[in-house]
Amino acid sequence: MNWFKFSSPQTFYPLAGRLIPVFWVLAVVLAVAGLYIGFFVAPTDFQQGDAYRIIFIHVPAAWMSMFIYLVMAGWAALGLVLNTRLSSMMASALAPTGALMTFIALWTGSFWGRPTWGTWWVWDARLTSELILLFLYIGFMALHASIDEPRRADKAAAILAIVGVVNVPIIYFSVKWWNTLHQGASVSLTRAPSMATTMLLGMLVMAIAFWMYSIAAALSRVRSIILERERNSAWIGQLQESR
Amino acid sequence: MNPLLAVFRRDLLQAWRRRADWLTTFFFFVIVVSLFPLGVGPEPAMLRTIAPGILWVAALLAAMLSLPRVFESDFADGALEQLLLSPEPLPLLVLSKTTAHWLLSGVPLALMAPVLGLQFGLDVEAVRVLFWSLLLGTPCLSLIGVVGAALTLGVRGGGVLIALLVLPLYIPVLIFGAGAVETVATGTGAAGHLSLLGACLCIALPLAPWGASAALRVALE
Amino acid sequence: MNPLLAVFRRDLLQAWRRRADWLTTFFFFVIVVSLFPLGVGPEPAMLRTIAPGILWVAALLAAMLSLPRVFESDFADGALEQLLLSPEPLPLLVLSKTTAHWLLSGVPLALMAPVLGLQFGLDVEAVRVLFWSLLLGTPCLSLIGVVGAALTLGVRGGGVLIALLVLPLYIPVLIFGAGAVETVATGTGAAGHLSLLGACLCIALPLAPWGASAALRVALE
Amino acid sequence: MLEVRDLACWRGDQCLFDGLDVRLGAGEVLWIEGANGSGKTSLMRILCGLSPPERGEIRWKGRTLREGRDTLLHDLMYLGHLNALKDDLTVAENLDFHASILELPRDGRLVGEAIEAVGLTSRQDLPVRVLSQGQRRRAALARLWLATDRPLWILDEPFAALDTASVDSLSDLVASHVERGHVVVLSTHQEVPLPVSRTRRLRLDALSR
Amino acid sequence: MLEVRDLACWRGDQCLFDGLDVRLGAGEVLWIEGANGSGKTSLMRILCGLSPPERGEIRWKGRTLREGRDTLLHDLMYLGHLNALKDDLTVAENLDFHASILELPRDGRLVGEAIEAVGLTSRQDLPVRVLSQGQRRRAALARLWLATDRPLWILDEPFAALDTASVDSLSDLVASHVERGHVVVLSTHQEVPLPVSRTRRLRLDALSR
Ligand code: HEM
Ligand SMILES: Nc1ncnc2c1ncn2[C@@H]1O[C@H](COP(=O)(O)OP(=O)(O)OP(=O)(O)O)[C@@H](O)[C@H]1O
Ligand SMILES: Nc1ncnc2c1ncn2[C@@H]1O[C@H](COP(=O)(O)OP(=O)(O)OP(=O)(O)O)[C@@H](O)[C@H]1O
Ligand SMILES: [Mg+2]
Ligand SMILES: [Mg+2]
Repeated sequence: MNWFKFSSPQTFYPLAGRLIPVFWVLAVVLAVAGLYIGFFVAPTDFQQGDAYRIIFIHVPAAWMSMFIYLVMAGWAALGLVLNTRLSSMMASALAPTGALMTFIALWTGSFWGRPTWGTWWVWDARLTSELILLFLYIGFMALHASIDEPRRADKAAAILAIVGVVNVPIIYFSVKWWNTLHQGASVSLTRAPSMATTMLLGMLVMAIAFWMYSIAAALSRVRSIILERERNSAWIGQLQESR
Repeated sequence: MNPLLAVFRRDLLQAWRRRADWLTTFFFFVIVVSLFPLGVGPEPAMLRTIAPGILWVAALLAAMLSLPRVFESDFADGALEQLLLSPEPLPLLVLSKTTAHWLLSGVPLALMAPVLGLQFGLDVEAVRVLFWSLLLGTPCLSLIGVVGAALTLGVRGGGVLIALLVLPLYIPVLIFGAGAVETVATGTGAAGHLSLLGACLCIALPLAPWGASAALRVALE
Repeated sequence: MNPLLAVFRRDLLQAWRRRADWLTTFFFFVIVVSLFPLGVGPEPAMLRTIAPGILWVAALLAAMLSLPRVFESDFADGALEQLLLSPEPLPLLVLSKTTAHWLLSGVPLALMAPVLGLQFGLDVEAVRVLFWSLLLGTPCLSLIGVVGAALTLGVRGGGVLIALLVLPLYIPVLIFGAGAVETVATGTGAAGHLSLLGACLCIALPLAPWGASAALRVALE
Repeated sequence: MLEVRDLACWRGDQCLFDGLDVRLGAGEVLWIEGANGSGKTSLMRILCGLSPPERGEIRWKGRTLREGRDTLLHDLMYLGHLNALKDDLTVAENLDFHASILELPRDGRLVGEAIEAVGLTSRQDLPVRVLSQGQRRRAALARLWLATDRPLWILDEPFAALDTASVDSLSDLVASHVERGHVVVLSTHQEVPLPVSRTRRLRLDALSR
Repeated sequence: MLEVRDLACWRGDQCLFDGLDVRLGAGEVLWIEGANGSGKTSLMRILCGLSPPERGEIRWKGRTLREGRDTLLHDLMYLGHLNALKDDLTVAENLDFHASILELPRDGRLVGEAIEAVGLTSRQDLPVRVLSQGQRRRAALARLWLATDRPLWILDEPFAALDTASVDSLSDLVASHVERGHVVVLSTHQEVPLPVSRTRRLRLDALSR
């Protein structure tokens, strides 16, 4: 199979169109399952009561916020180096979803902080670096929006995204490097998880649901970006005629 | 003369002709720092605790304010095109502009901060750390800053967009810098924070000029 | 269309085209405010005490940062010459530019400040006073600011010189504004401070446009 | 209409001109010539009242600039070296703005016609930023087509950066303006087709020492 | 020396030129003509490698811009619409700076001669800010007198704002440059005295649709 074939917007557009419904369905099904496990199956925590159930949204969102940034920066770098149109479009399609995830992580986190820490917000390293991540996403979108020529905008935003990658390890390791209020990683590949299995299961199912949602959202956004950017090209004209 | 030296010299010469310009980056720093006691109230104990934070935030803002000037006039009058067409590698030219910027904006701040620190009632050891943290931190600010300056060049709304791009990236420098000074009060030793600042500098030094010159090429396209 | 309206409309239109511009004045405010806890440390009680000061200083800085833009582009591209040659009285034209500036820089700050105030743990009453103090205070900042902007036009080192001229004049506004919010904690009532802010506005409103237009004529000579 | 008496202008340590006397009647063009730096721009800015002369007097319709500043501002159309265009606004928006502040007659049709006259109709909704050098100059000049009722035009190198077709249409406009009894003061380094019989030439080099 | 093959340039939704082929031998001038906005500036910036073309190839001394960027940068002297002068520095300081960054030969005498050649000797220690429009252009052009060894000159409307004496001396310089076997690409709207036998004209309007 020739993967490069799909690096042209023209071939990617219909492919994405076929994939989107699949991801949407998966996202909804998994989210329902995950929420069911989270809210009905998982036991009440003996310390935190039911407040801990925010974890089922908070942690997947926090993971996604960092992961999407890496993917976005990767696409952006690819677009910068190889000058492929589609990669840059993918990067700009991912940014709003990433910002949304970051926002959800922040929002649910501070919602959770109220009962557990007694405050909405503290300035510890993880919270702060997550906030920086939000600013980086916003900066990426703002920079992109304030340059008219799409190709220039792509390149400039790509440079910013690459520079900002430095922030991601800081978020991830912040709990290790500084002793903070926020708790450290409890899910790890190298040792046994320190939480109940049902909880872990619920969290993982939710995480996959968030993945599916992010892919679906990014694909639909990239389709509209393609339509907008390639509006003058011949194949879009044919597309409209064939409708 | 070597092109790198020529760029450096010209930037300094221009700054000398526009003395008011960099003198006021410096005054800005002093004034911002002095505004806080007015806004916050005059209790000495509280002022002493917040002093490192305020001095560092003011230094950040002062460094940031002077950023647009790094490339803007060169861009508007066409000199940047000429720099891009110089046979010398662009990242080196950018580095030489960055050095000039640091010398004009960072160094004066580092020199002035101890005096202001004493006014806030910091002790001598804290002031010493303040000085070193600024001397290590301000080059990072300049380096990160020029990337932002290059990215927002000729962009609609450049002037303030730069703040949005650059300030978040300044945060680690701020945390380590202000943290270093605060350790003196808690007695845990500043070496750790200062070496983290050094690490920031080591990351920024090779990356920033490269990023900035890529951004400049894009801006002039 | 009336020339005053035309100036106002054009400034808004331009701002709309450069959305990023005034959106980022606003983000600048948010970011600066968020920087302080990083520098100063996270104790909630202390943050609550210094919050009014920090919010007001950040508002001052944000308003000040957006000042150079008021006349600079008009000056550089010759549109200011044309404004001076308009049959309409210059102070009125200046007033209409000032209003646009306030709408774009002051109002968003006043709207955002309450949210940030809540983050710092201010109570609802304090947040209400904060909002009103900013709504009264930011027009003063814009009015005083345009005089500074006009005075530093085309002057070597304008960008930062403006800070030097304008910030000292901002101090009374800062003191009354931050003071008003602080009264809530002490329970003495904010009315006095707010009416002092109102008085500042009444003084600045007739004087500033006149001063600014005199400065503009000199700048273009 | 326009009288200049014993005008002097110094820049730095140097006298650009001294004892300058000009009288311009209705329907005349004053073509200010001179090498680069001979003081053409300085003279025109003094005529507009933008900068004060070292010595001397300027009268428009018999009244000095000081007494009759209002009359002058209602009669004047000045175009400098700079185009006074906002990069972010479109050509049409820019023109509309200028018409407003100068209190020129303006409605959509007139503005559209002015833009057509300078050949920018296809460009009128683009931001000025993307225009070429000459297109910008033309966008600035479009103001003149709206200002045909203003009796005094002061144009500083209006022909710079224009292509030949635009040069011709602008000089036609100047010719028709003076034919209607108005006054035009302009400078240019190119040879342009102006209505010879109505054109007075003023060489500035001759006056400076 | 300079070969352009099948070059295309789009701006916005519009094709400025397409399928542009030019071959320029040693000792030739390429005079790019065309109405305002026909793409002259865009073409020259593409030739310098400042902006990428939509399609097509440019070869200098047989090597494409990508391979031979270094050679090109050592051979090129580009002068754009903008003068690249710092308002606060003097004419001499500005010129000295440009000579340094472009690695042109420079010592006090050469710089002095270049300034004399453009007739700014009396102005050389003034900040550029106070110069007139034409004097600024001349200060920018002074670079050419230092760059007589550079085999490729790309000049975007070098004659704009110059008085007639300066136009003549610049066209003499261009003529002597091509006589020494070098290549000059320039654009101008004025009729200027160029060495006819060596001048190739390229009209851009003709290519765009
Ligand atoms: C606005 C405030 C908060 C932010 C920005 C935030 C941010 C994050 C981030 C970025 C992660 C993922 C990093 C990783 O996997 O190591 C995470 C994970 C987590 N957060 Fe938060 N958080 C916030 C508040 C809270 C609160 C209040 C709690 C509970 C007391 C909490 C508990 C957790 C837990 C248990 C994890 C999972 C860690 C793991 O198992 O790896 N967070 N948070
Ligand atoms: N501060 C100063 N010191 C010395 N000379 C000055 C100063 N300010 C201006 N000048 C000189 O005054 C003259 C101003 O000329 P002006 O701009 O009126 O020329 P111009 O005739 O319009 O020229 P151009 O054809 O180039 O537009 C220039 O020769 C300039 O060098
Ligand atoms: N984003 C854009 N959208 C539409 N048109 C554009 C865009 N950017 C540039 N253009 C057009 O491209 C052309 C650029 O021309 P260029 O500056 O190369 O012209 P030129 O031949 O140098 O003209 P001049 O003689 O006026 O200097 C102009 O017609 C301009 O209107
Ligand atoms: Mg002139
Ligand atoms: Mg051009």
